[in-house]
Amino acid sequence: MATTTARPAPLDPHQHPAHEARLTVDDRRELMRYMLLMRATEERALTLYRQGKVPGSHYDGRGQEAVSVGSAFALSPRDRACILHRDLGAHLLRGVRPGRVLAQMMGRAGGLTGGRDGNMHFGDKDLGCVGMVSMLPDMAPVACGLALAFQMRSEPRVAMTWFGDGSTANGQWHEAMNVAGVRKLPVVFVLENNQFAYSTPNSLEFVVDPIERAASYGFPGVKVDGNDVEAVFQASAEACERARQGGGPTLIEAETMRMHGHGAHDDMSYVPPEMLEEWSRRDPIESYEARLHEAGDVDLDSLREEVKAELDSETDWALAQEMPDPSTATGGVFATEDPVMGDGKAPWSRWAKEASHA
Amino acid sequence: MATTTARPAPLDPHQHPAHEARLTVDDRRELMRYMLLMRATEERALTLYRQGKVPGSHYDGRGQEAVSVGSAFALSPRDRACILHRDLGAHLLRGVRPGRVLAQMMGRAGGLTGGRDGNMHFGDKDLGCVGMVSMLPDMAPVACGLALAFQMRSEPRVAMTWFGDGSTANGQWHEAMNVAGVRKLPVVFVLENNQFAYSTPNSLEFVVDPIERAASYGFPGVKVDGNDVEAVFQASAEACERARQGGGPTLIEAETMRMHGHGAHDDMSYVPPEMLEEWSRRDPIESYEARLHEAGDVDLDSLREEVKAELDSETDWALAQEMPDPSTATGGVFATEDPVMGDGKAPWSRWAKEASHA
Amino acid sequence: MPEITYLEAISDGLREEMRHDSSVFCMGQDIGEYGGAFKVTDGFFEEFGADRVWDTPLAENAMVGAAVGAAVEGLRPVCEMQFADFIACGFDQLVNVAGKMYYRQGLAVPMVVRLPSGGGFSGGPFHSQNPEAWFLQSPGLKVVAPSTAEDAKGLLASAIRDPNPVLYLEHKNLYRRIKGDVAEGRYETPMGELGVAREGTDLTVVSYGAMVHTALEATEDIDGASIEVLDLRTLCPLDRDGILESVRKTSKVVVLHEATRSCGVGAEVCSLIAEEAFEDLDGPVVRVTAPDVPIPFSPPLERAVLPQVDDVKEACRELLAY
Amino acid sequence: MPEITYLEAISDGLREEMRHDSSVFCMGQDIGEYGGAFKVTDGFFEEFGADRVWDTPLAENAMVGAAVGAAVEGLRPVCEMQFADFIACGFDQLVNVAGKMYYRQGLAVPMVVRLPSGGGFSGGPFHSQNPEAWFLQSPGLKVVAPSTAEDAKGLLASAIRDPNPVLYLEHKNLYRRIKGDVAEGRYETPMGELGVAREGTDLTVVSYGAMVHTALEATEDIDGASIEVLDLRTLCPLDRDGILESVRKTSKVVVLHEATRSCGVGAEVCSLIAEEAFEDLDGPVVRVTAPDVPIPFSPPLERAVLPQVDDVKEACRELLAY
Ligand SMILES: Cc1ncc(C[n+]2csc(CCOP(=O)(O)OP(=O)(O)O)c2C)c(N)n1
Ligand SMILES: Cc1ncc(C[n+]2csc(CCOP(=O)(O)OP(=O)(O)O)c2C)c(N)n1
Ligand SMILES: [Mg+2]
Ligand SMILES: [Mg+2]
Repeated sequence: MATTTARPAPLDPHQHPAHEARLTVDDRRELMRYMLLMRATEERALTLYRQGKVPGSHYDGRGQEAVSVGSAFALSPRDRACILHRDLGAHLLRGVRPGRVLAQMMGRAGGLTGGRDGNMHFGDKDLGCVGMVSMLPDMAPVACGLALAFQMRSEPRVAMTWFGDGSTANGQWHEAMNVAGVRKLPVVFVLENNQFAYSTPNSLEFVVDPIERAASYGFPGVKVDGNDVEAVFQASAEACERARQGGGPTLIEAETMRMHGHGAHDDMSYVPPEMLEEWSRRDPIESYEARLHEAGDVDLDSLREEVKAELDSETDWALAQEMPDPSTATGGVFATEDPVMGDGKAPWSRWAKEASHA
Repeated sequence: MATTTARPAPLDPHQHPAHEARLTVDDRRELMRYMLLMRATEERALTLYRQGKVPGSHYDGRGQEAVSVGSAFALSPRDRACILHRDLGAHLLRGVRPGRVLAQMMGRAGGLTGGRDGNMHFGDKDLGCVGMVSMLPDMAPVACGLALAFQMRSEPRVAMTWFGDGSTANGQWHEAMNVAGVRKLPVVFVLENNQFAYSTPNSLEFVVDPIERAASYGFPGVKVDGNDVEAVFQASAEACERARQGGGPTLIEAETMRMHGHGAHDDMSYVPPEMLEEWSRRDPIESYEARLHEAGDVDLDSLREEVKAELDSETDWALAQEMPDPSTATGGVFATEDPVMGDGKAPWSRWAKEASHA
Repeated sequence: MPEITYLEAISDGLREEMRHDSSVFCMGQDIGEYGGAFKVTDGFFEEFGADRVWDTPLAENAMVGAAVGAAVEGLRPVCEMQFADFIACGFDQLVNVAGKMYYRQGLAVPMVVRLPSGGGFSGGPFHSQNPEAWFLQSPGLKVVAPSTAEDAKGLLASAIRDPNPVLYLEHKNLYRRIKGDVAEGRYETPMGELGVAREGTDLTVVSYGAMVHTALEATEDIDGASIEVLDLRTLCPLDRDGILESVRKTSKVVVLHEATRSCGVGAEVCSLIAEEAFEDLDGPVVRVTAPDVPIPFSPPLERAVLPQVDDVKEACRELLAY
Repeated sequence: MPEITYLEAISDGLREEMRHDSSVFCMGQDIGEYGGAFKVTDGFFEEFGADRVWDTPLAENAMVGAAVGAAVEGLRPVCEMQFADFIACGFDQLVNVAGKMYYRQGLAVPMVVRLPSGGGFSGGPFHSQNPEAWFLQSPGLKVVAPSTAEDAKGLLASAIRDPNPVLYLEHKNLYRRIKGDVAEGRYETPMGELGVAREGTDLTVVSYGAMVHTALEATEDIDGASIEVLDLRTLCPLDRDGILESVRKTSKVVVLHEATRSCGVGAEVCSLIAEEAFEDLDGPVVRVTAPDVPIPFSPPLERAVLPQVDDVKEACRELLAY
């Protein structure tokens, strides 16, 4: 079964083949910015965890920054996202402040769930996100439902969701793929193949690369280098465009590597050292930095400064947040009003242009 | 993705290509016999239903006789089966007496579940069968477990299970396929595509023929004419052989048609009349009869006589069975002894030969 | 007001809501052209089209999960399980995604899952279950179980308009057996309020769903005793005050349901009474329920397992004599 | 007898059974080379190999279903849910296939599903649940919930040797907190018999799992009252006689569990007492449980939701004063 492989976009936007989504210099700066912001936020979170300020366990997406940033960068403000625990970059890009994430992890009232949930189990409904549950990949059917609403109301909107390699073995993954195919839903599935499901290697989760299954559900499967942020973006932009135009779902497989343990408690003894070494040479941030450096049109030093400054003040903000009031623990089980979701930030220059044209 | 299509075996066993399973004249008589027995039993059951002797609803496999008989004919005595509600022929072939089936449907004490369950929701553990549950296709993971036991004990045995086209949309179908592929389990999955899931046509259940998925789970998918009993047998025999030799699972799709409603209450208004007409011209029993007639070496009239006589006495036996004793209703929820399964009948002449050689 | 069946009342209520609110739509197996296994959505496909009457693939978790997604985006999905028993196949999405969504992130999930439940017609172990108690043990889900045609329509309307996931138990054995004068047009039966099916002073029978009718029949005349029959109607949130009020009046209680016994809704009602009305009781709180067994297929076995009129009579007699 | 942790006792019991009976094997996510999320099967992969310590794909229904198939063919599978919460994803196979198999067709299903359950360490809504009550409402499943290292080993042995599907609840908050002198070699703790954690005459606290320790701590000295603490150990089948015997002695009962309240195991115990021991009661049967909410993540919220020592103290004080 044919699976196309998206190639990194050449740096000069004027030499693009027509079908490719154009990235301005500012766009590239943003891509870099959010990858740096994700890594910085997660590094800060890990510090807080080691300082004993993060209750329970702790998970991050080290090494997978290009996947969440590159894919979410294709989303328009009104699109919706169900984001995975490895994809902090997508939250930040949609407009979640790092401070609220740190507060979330510390169980503070100022966190995204006010301390009711922890880790990456959140989504800011005011930014068009539906927070993940722990059961994987349960957000895949939910994303189908978001897409179903868009389709029924003939809105040119897209639902995007992420899941790992291990999650493709679960029945809900299949049910979501099949339903999306049958209803031709405007949904983009991003399979984040980081080589392991906790300690379990791909070889124990499936025999054939799951990207091969896409065609048997009746829609395209596109495999990309998950450590190349622009390759991920290009594939995602094409998939979103297809979905908006009624072309139905796309399964994107982003090949990457989980550079930290499954959680902070996991020493990764099961990962061959040379494997880690090889992948560390393909660090998504360093390699993009090199490419931008070549192009020379993004001031990386100032960008790093910016990010660091932002993180410092965000961390202070988070640490200043109170723990939640115990008396609120039992309230708010049932809603008294209908759901209201807001739109997310969409830094890709295309949306500003379209807005100004409109 | 390549899917092979098994062709009907030529009638002269001596001209078989080596890989094909040989059928003697007696074998062919047996194939015919069980198809006739299935149809006769189901016709009798329908009569009893219309006479108000069958409580609840009533389901049969009219038109699908070649699938269950052809596939189950490949099983050896020690193989195990999880049989679907359309596949009475498989039960009869493994040794279930028609009378016990009729008694089961009438909720009599002499039925296979003693009145505890009804319809086709039974399996005779003494004949190596595990009865289906209503949730579809829940027996697929169970069949994987049977196969897992064989594999762990290095026994050259096979688990066979059946499911419908609609059931392929369910998550458990995927989980079973994937697990079978990952563990290379000796299991044969028979997908019975009878064009509808209750009233729902294939087009609303999937976009691409599910047989195409087999390769993406890492094992062969074989599509056969489900109304050609020998074609079904050949594909099944090959799949069983492969499984016994450690070659892992096979997905067989038998293309057929459900000639009755989903249940006796269903008038099939949703089925285009011409579709029914076309398929009735392909009746599995009539077409096999024609072929055997050509060959001339099976006395069909005596066979019909035999079957009718058997059904008459079996029906009398069934009608003579009592209703279960209400005082037994609440007992037997928990077992006090370990499970014991017996072996099934295996009419294919090959097994008798192997036994005599051993 | 025309007299219609419980089944017609459900259809009527669903149709009214769909006509009035374009965000309401149905999902389920065979609910389209075929009109559903029990014909609740008969004619809906023709009136509302394939989009709003979606014949879904055989995949309950996908159905419930997609309903959650559509609900948070502003639609009001009504899922039909072909039989309540199949909710076990959509259980995870229901208890973990739908039920916990609002508490965790303040995002409401207005959706309904219709559960054709209960036995009494040889449905066997997989077409007769009453799964309600699972969901009282799963915070964030509301549960209703109407026993009359009027409430069937009114509670469905309330369930659809409620901003939470609501499980709507429709008892299959009431579908065509029970009729009632049902108002035309739209109306709501408030959730969380029990109904008094019959007033009485000597003993209270607490029940819901099909068993309300069993209770009424059984207690029509027990040696002239005045027996109150409560129809819970909503199981979550439970009308605790309504139950306690009746108990304080009669001081004797029989709790009756068709579901199996251990950790059933009856256990919750008994415990509530034992905790809150201990001093008002003139006798033990008695449960009449199915025993802890699967529901058998054959009529004599099924009758032996499901609570019968005589079982209720006997329980009441004993308690009255206490 | 060496003193080992509750966690070590589980590993020890499982290892002993696997050494002694080659038909016993394990299935679960990351239980192989990694030794399991909580290291219960640490070293098993090396000792028993990949076949008997199967690192399964992320598919709970397939795991439970495959266990059923292997069990009826004569093996004795022990499934590990990575967290008890994930049993919702294998729910259908458990309640519909495993639970009803023997009743329907006389085919026994000797299998165990291990459920690392409970909260108290900021696991949040999906890593803290206590799902036991769902399974008391699902006929055909046995449920055990040890509170001590000794019983953890003994009940696991009994569960593995039992010819029925058994849910084995191992409380995560006891894993390393609780130690005990555990006999080496193989032994069984009989299923269906409660344990008396402390004898007493004035009041009975009925509990199980981690809350047994909360009960013991809370009732160590309440104004010198003599308080009996029952450790149910097996939740299905429930030791009804054992509970009633204690109630008849003390006449006052507090039922304590960590699971949410409505239709929890506590509801069943209260109802049993209200029905069978009404005349022996000198006060209402009081439940101390988590309220009907998801278990929150942040420590102050989680503490507010899960029963604490002081909650139990207060409930006992009030009831003693009644
Ligand atoms: C249904 C379900 N079963 C088990 C788990 C426990 N679990 C948490 S993460 C994980 C591995 C997930 O692997 P993958 O899908 O590849 O995602 P990754 O963490 O690698 O990004 C498992 C098994 C779960 N979250 N959900
Ligand atoms: C999990 C589940 N959901 C719903 C049903 C209700 N139901 C019974 S039969 C049926 C259609 C099955 O179609 P298919 O798999 O093609 O089998 P067939 O009856 O056509 O042989 C449905 C939806 C079921 N049995 N199981
Ligand atoms: Mg992974
Ligand atoms: Mg079919």
